[in-house]
Amino acid sequence: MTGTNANAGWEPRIVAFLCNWCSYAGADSAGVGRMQYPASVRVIRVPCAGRINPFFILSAFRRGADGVLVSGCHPGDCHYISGNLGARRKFALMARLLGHLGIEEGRLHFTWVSASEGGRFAEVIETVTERVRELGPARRNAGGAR
Amino acid sequence: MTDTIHGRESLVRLLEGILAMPGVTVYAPVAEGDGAAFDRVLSASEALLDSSGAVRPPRQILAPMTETLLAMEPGGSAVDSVPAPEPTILFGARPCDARAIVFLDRVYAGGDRIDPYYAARREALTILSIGCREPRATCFCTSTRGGPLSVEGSDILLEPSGEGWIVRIITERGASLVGRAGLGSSDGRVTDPAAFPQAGAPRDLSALRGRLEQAFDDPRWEALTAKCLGCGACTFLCPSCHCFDIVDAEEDGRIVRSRIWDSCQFKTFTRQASGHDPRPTGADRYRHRLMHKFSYCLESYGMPGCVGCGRCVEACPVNLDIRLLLDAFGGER
Amino acid sequence: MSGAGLSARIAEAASRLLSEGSAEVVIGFEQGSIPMRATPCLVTDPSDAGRLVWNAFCANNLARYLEPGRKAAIVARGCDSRAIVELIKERRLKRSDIVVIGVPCTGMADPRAIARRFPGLRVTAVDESDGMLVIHGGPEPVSVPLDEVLHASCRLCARRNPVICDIPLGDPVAERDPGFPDVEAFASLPAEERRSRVEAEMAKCIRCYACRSACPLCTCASCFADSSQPQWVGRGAHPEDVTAFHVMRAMHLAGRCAECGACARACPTGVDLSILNRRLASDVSELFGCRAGLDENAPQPLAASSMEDSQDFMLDPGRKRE
Amino acid sequence: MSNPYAPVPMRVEKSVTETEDGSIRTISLTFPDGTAPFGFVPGQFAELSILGVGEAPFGIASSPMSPDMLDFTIARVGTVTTELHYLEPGESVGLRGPLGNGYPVEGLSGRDLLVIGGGFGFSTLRAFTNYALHPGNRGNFGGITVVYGARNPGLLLYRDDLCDWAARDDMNLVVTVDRADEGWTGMTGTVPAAVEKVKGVKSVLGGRAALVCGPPAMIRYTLPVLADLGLAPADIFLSLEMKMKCGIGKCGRCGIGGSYACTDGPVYSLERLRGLPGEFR
Repeated sequence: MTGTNANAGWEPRIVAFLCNWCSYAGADSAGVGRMQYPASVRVIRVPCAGRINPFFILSAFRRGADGVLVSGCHPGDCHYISGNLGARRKFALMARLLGHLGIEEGRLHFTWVSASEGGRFAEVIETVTERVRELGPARRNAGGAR
Repeated sequence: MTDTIHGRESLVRLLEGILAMPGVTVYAPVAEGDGAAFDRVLSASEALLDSSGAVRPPRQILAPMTETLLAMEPGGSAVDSVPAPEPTILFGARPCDARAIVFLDRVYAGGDRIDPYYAARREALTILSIGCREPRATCFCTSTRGGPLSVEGSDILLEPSGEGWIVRIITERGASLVGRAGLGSSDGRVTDPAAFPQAGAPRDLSALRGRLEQAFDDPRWEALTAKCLGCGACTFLCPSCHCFDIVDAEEDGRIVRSRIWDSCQFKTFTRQASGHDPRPTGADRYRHRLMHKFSYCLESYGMPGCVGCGRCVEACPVNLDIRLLLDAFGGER
Repeated sequence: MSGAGLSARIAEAASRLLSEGSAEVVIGFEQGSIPMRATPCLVTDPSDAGRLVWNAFCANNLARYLEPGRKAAIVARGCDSRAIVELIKERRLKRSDIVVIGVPCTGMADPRAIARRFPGLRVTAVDESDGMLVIHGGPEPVSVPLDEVLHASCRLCARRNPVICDIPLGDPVAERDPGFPDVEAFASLPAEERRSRVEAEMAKCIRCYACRSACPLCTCASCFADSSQPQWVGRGAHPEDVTAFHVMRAMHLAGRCAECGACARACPTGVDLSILNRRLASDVSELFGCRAGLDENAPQPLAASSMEDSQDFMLDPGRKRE
Repeated sequence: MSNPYAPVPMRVEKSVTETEDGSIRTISLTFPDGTAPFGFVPGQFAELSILGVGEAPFGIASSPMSPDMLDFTIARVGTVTTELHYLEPGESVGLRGPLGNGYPVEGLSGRDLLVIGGGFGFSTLRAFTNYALHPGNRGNFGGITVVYGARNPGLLLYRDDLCDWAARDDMNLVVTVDRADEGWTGMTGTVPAAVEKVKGVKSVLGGRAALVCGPPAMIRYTLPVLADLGLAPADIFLSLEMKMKCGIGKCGRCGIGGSYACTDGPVYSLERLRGLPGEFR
């Protein structure tokens, strides 16, 4: 199922969970700065990276996302002191667990983007989109005929 | 033409013969981890014919864990998805499994409203059962009006005899399968059921029922079920449990309405939107399960809702043995 | 000390605790109704204390039966006590409400492993002596070392003696933490094979929730899996829903899971949940330097954080800011 | 074979807010072209559904004497009911029904009736009352007394009907609220207390029967009052609120002993109910 040739015309669907204070504002900066980035992203704004439950990520995949991006404030910048640091622990475990289960790496990405980093936001989206595009549409497990 | 299957190899050949029939689907016990489940087999080597019974009952052949009732494509209207299965043969059911299907027939295909999904699968099904040579520690079929050579529900019963089996045709459908498989059959019962190893002394169902009904408000329910975890292992491994929920979801761009297995042991089963729950405690829910099987079903369906297969005894993570509760509440006082 | 000796001492302690009113209930095991099974037993009357036993088939984690506000004595080995420690940390239980009757544990025998070892044998009874199981049911009794038929979780056990204890019974056994060879072995498989192994395990799940119900740390009053608003995960047999349920549950237990294996033992169809839970335990140990239930005073790793935590899993994380 | 799980696509004709807090609405549905309206008995219910959201049972709140348009009164409590609240005229909603037994209209013929409802449980009693008051049916029944209560005046349903009924001289209407607000001039107090007060109302024909539907607490305290009034358990009919799903006696959810509320109920005589397991008494 992978490879761009087999998926001509296909555009990845990427769900981005962005914290309100830094990354969402960073996306805004990218827009204000008229920076180009792929239109593959559906943004969901959350109060803090710490608000992002692993459920959100699995639900996004379950409902058809090909990739998921989670982005919050850089360490030290969290508006709730350490919400992003707590989130980092959760996501470190989740990233490893999904890899362990054989779920393709490259579909789930975590990063930090600050409010002023419009350029970085555009680059991140570019990188994630390219990575997911290389992987092709997410493989769905419809199971056997039991 | 022979009416006897001499030993295991002949049994394998019979299964091979059935598998070779065009246009049939065959289910038989297959290995699943350390246990066994009824699943579709394509070759006789997949089947576990020596197993003393599958861990998972054949119920999912007729009432799958999740079954689409209606589906709607984007922009379309809802269409029902009643299956049209090809002829299906359940090979190697235990007599208790076949009796459980008799019970399911009364639930789904009885009364004035027939469940078309179940009925379509049932109509296509032929059941070949193999009698039980010896009971397991968990068996209690004899307490539910069954037995190791019980014929109810089976189209064909292979009665153990020496190292082999005698073919008994129970129904027309069984006769047709026997004919196609190149077997003959014995005319009458050859084996004396009473001479067979039985699963313990039978319990008197009608006396049991009366005592259970009297024990409804017995204060011991709570203590005797205190270790119940409230999981659904007993109900989901039960061959005759039939409860389900109906849920809607979006599945790969289609909107589907499905039914999924549900369990009276779950806290959410009877809890109303207002928060009121007529069966709020684990003891209430356990009592309901027991009373349903041994009292209510006798009234509604003329047979107990339990065939004594023992799967719930085996599966219970905390070994809450339904037989002990039957004796505690329904035994002689 | 033999199982029989321990059983008698457990019964004696239980009877005393109930008589003197130190506990409303004693949570232990009694003989099960079928061979190779012990079953949880909640004793409230001192005259029933004699039912309590300790043997190689005590498969459940009894911490599951502790309730807030109920003074209870509990027979606990390493894994039960690890769960109790976590429950106390989460303030679900008060230490002062619990009397821990501590027993050393040399592991529990897996009936499925015994069946594999002696195919076709219909076991009628099992005796234990000096680390050997003597199995009856065939023409002659057969024996096997307990060590060779242990549950996987017991083979990999990191804590055999109770972590906290009020009434120690029996002599402590030597600890032997084997680390995570199971996790390493699985991780060394190619991703495709890991994926298909996981899919095969998930295909066995019947959504009976025995795993959740048997787990001493699954303490949520209402589980995400039962929520309809929002519905986090579909309740049917769709493989992606099944997987999502188990992954979410494992994530919820990350850093809290007592590694007792009660979930996998409870599973009627034998889903190997250790693939998820052990991986998380191994990562928690490696990344955050702790293991659930072993240290009463350590904070739970997912209720804590540090600026120094690794972020090498992140996309371009250390990049200088504009 | 007709598929009992397949809904009929009904058309929403109107949707009106019943209560001041907006938590309860009544939607009125008509049958699609080419589908004949079904006959039904007051007290029966139907499963309403929106594909992709879910299905839930609701009592039919309108009288079978006007079968072309069916009313359903819906309290917003969950996902399905919320979506049903959002339906606008012209939209479509799935319906399976009629389901259940309904009130025993034949057996009630020739008797004096006490119709007792509380809160949201009044919907099928409204259907029954309008059925009984229909000119073609009124002669079949003796005196009709309706006692209806809500927590506060803002939660009273079917205000137009209440006004009509109050103006009639062939029935007696008692409306009560647990807690009055400014401007409420009617009776204040619980439903059981209001039923106590109708004790004095003379029986016209004798052979009284009561139809009761409401929250569990209302039922619990009303039954002794009815016993005081001299009604035997066989004369008291309760419509039970039960969690249901399939509506056709297969899914096992609404079992009460050997009966299913969705097929044998939801209306039970108190006598029958007393012979069933105690969970629902």
